[in-house]
Amino acid sequence: MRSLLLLLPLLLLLVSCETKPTPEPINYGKDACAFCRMIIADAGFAGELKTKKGKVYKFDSIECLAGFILSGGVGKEDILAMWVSDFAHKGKFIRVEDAKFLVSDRIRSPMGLNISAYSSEEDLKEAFRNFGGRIMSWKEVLNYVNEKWKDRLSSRH
Amino acid sequence: MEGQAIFKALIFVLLLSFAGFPKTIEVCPACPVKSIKRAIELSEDGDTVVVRGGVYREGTLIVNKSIKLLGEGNPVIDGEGRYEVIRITADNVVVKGLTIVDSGRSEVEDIAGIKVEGAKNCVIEGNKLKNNFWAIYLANARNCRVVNNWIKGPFIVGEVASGNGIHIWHAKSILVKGNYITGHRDGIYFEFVEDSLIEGNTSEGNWRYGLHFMFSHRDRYVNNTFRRNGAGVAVMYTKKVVMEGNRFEENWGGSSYGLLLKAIDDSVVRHNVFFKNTTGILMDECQRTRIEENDFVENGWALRIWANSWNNVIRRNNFLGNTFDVATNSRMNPNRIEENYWSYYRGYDLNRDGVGDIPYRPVKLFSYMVENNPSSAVLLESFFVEVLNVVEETMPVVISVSVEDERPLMRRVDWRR
Amino acid sequence: MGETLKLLSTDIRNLIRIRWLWFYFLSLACGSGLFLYMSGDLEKVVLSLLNVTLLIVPLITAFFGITYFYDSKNFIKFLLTQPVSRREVFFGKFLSVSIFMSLLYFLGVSLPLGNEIIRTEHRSLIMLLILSGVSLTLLFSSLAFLVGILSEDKAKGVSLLLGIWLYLAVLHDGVILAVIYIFREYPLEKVVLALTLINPVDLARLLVILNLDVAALMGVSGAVVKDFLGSFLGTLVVLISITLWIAVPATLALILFERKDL
Amino acid sequence: MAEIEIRGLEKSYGKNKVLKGIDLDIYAGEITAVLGPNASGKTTLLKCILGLVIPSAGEIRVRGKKVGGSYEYRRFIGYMPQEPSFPENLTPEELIRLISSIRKVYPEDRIKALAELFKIKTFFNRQVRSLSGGTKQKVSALIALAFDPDILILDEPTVGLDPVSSSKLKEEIIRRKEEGKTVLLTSHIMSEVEQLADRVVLLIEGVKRFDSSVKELKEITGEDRLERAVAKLMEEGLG
Repeated sequence: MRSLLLLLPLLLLLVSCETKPTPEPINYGKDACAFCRMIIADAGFAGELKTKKGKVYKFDSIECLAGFILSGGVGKEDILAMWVSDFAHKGKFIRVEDAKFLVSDRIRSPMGLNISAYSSEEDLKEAFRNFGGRIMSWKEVLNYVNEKWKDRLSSRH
Repeated sequence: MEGQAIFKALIFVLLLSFAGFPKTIEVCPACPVKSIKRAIELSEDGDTVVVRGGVYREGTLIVNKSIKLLGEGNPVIDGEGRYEVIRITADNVVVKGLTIVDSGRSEVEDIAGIKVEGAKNCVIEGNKLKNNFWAIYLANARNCRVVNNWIKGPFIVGEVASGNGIHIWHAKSILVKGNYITGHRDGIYFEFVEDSLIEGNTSEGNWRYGLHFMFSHRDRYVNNTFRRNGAGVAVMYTKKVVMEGNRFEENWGGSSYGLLLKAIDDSVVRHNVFFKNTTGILMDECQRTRIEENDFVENGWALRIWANSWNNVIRRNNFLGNTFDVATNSRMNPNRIEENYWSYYRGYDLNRDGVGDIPYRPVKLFSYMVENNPSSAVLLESFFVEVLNVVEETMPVVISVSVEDERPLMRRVDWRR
Repeated sequence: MGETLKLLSTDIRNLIRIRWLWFYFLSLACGSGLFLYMSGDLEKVVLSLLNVTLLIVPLITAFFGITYFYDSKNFIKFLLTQPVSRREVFFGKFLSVSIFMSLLYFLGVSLPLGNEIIRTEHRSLIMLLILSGVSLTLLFSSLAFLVGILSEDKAKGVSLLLGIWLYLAVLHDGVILAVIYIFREYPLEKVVLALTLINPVDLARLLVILNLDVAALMGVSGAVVKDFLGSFLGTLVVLISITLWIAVPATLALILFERKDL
Repeated sequence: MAEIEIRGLEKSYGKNKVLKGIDLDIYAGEITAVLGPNASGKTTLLKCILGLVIPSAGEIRVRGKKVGGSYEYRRFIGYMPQEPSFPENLTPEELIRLISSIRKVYPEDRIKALAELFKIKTFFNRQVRSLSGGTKQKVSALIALAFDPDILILDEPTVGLDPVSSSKLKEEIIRRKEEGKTVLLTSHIMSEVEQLADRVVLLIEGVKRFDSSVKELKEITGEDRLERAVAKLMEEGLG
């Protein structure tokens, strides 16, 4: 038992040095979405959340990341960082607060709310020119998902 | 010489149309009409275009009239890796007997072998679709039949960018029957499709799902076979689905399952066979769904029910030789599990009423641990866990208190009778 | 070296005549033959044999190793009055026990499965099982000698060794489980992986299981472990871990033995 | 020069001092008997000479070479332990072969002669487990004598032997002495010591209390029989 106690600080050390604000890579085709359970397939829409303790949640779509937070999957105070895929540069993760969002029915996302994210203003504008839709901030995305999935989010959690 | 032939054909066509009858236009490399595009141009609503054997490379064929497009003698229409092959925008179109190969691909657009957009009463039957990005794609369609097509996608192991075999989006009253689909992302994909039937299809070797089904209410799928798909079958965010008589086989892998039920309410899963899947059924956020008279045979887990699933009924199923019968992450059991046959049940039936005298506890300690904390999966086959399990079985303290079948059956349920 | 070989061959002649060990061999052979006959599914056979390999084989090796060491102690003393070094006597004894026990394990498992080994599809799986079993045999013989040299008192030595066996084969997993539960808020995959890899019994279990279909039941965690073990670093860690587990107790035993009053 | 020189030899196990500074010379052509009550340090002394026990202080030289570090000096030593313990499943034959191969000689004639002497030829191919204690003792004597060592170290050599073999062994020991070999032995049987020993060393509680010829001992104590003489010495020593 004493040896176990000696192990604890060591483990804590190991655990604590994990928590860097960098995203873990997603294993497309293998990892499942933490919210909707679907296999994450499309590098254009994936999202990720890391807690302060270093636990990682992966999502197949931006709406699932939003839904996860809205349904209280993780408390706001426990969030270290959130990332979304840059639709214009597949496979590139950007911080949610640095991202600009577009909701367009012509860009179809895995969970049907059709939200895509961009890191640069030009990419956003080009997508908007090509596909139309509504440009949103992260806060507006949260409201939009909350509105769209109202019954699901309220009745389930 | 050629010009003369076309002229003769034109006269013929004109005569027919003047007669006011639906006419038939033949297309073949040696016919007066050599191009399908031309034939469509020449046709009117109600006409039939018969495409004879040969290879046709004509870019995208847009069918904007209510015609029948019939292949005879195995004509091949080639998208040359660049084009959407056939796009149907008119109602009452029939596409039959064609072989459609090599559609274009795109990062942004969903390019298909046969796409139906905003049309009613279409019939897509008996076609062969090979190596297309999307194969058959219906958007905003109504009352269509997709029947007896043979579809093989371009799936190469590790490649992510392939589309679905039969993809149906925003549609109503669709019949998908007797198709064979392999090598796509999802074999069959339903999103916002209502009052439809999926029957007698075989979907195997697709890299994500055999069937992927979202936001599609009041549909039925019966007598299909879903085999060796990457992650199995996913039925999600839907009310009132009927799933009957299907086979879910050999969907095996770390994050694979036979059937994922995610946020499914008031639905029925009956008379299905789950054979050798990592997980037979995974239930997440389901309510008032009945799982009745199914066979769970040699799966890793027959059934995983998460604590967020309530008021479901699991009744009269056969659990035969699964590594673990039921897994849950909850001490409570907000679902009814009763009158199932469990091959691991070791109780007696002294009063001979066909029901075992002591309850059966289907949740093993390892299952409970893994559901609560996936990291503990490294203890699979650990002797320590086996010992704990025996302790748990003799003096239940941690789990299974309320997860039990109080009326386990002594004999298999013979639901096939 | 020459002396070691002479001692080794004489000692193996002695071991061959121990009926008890043939009983061990026959049980292994009958067991694996029976598993094969009853199930026919090689996965299940390997899984059953794995349990035997992880529990029974270390227990018997440890118990036999230490008893044999204590029983040979007077003869070892006698040998050391002859012109031969302690190192050679130690190696002669240690190698004869560990090699002979490994051989019994190897033959016991592989003879009934010979046909399956020839069939290529399962060859690597069975090889892996046998390799795990042989490594555990070497490891527990080396622990047996260490404890035997550490403890003069036979009863104490045997119980200490059985304690070590109990910990490695059974209780260590309990510690892992405890860590998983205490730190469930944290991302534990790597810590759990490390805790698993430091125990040779767990290591052997994972190595074999990851090559079986049941590995899918480990889900994403299993994939993480498999990716790691499949990597160059993972292979290196496995090799180092196993080698250290065999070499450290054996070397320690030798050092103590060379300085010990007999 | 003494065959075995012991200077300031000390040995303790933890706090327990077993040998407390022993100086002793053992000469060739002499039989030296180490006597003493139980737990006086006799066996430890022999083990120190054989290299089984590592001294805490002091040094031992065998034929001028320091003990410790090298094991080659043991080539000159033949040793008979108090209770022989051989691997149960080996035969005396295999045992003798093993020792021969270690010593790199196979003295066939001498082995034959000794087997004849102790009448153990018939047991050569039986497993040790089936041999009686006496037979094992004879095998042990055979191994100690077969390589014609210059130094014989015998720990209670006649215990467990029948009277005939016992006297044959004693004759053999005396013969070796007469050939100029060095013999060091311990024994509790005073008649045997009287018969064999030229010199007696008495150890009490790890200290050498007496060291002289048997004749001298009898003179000093005024006793005529060795047993009485030793008993008297021991009582004084302990007192």
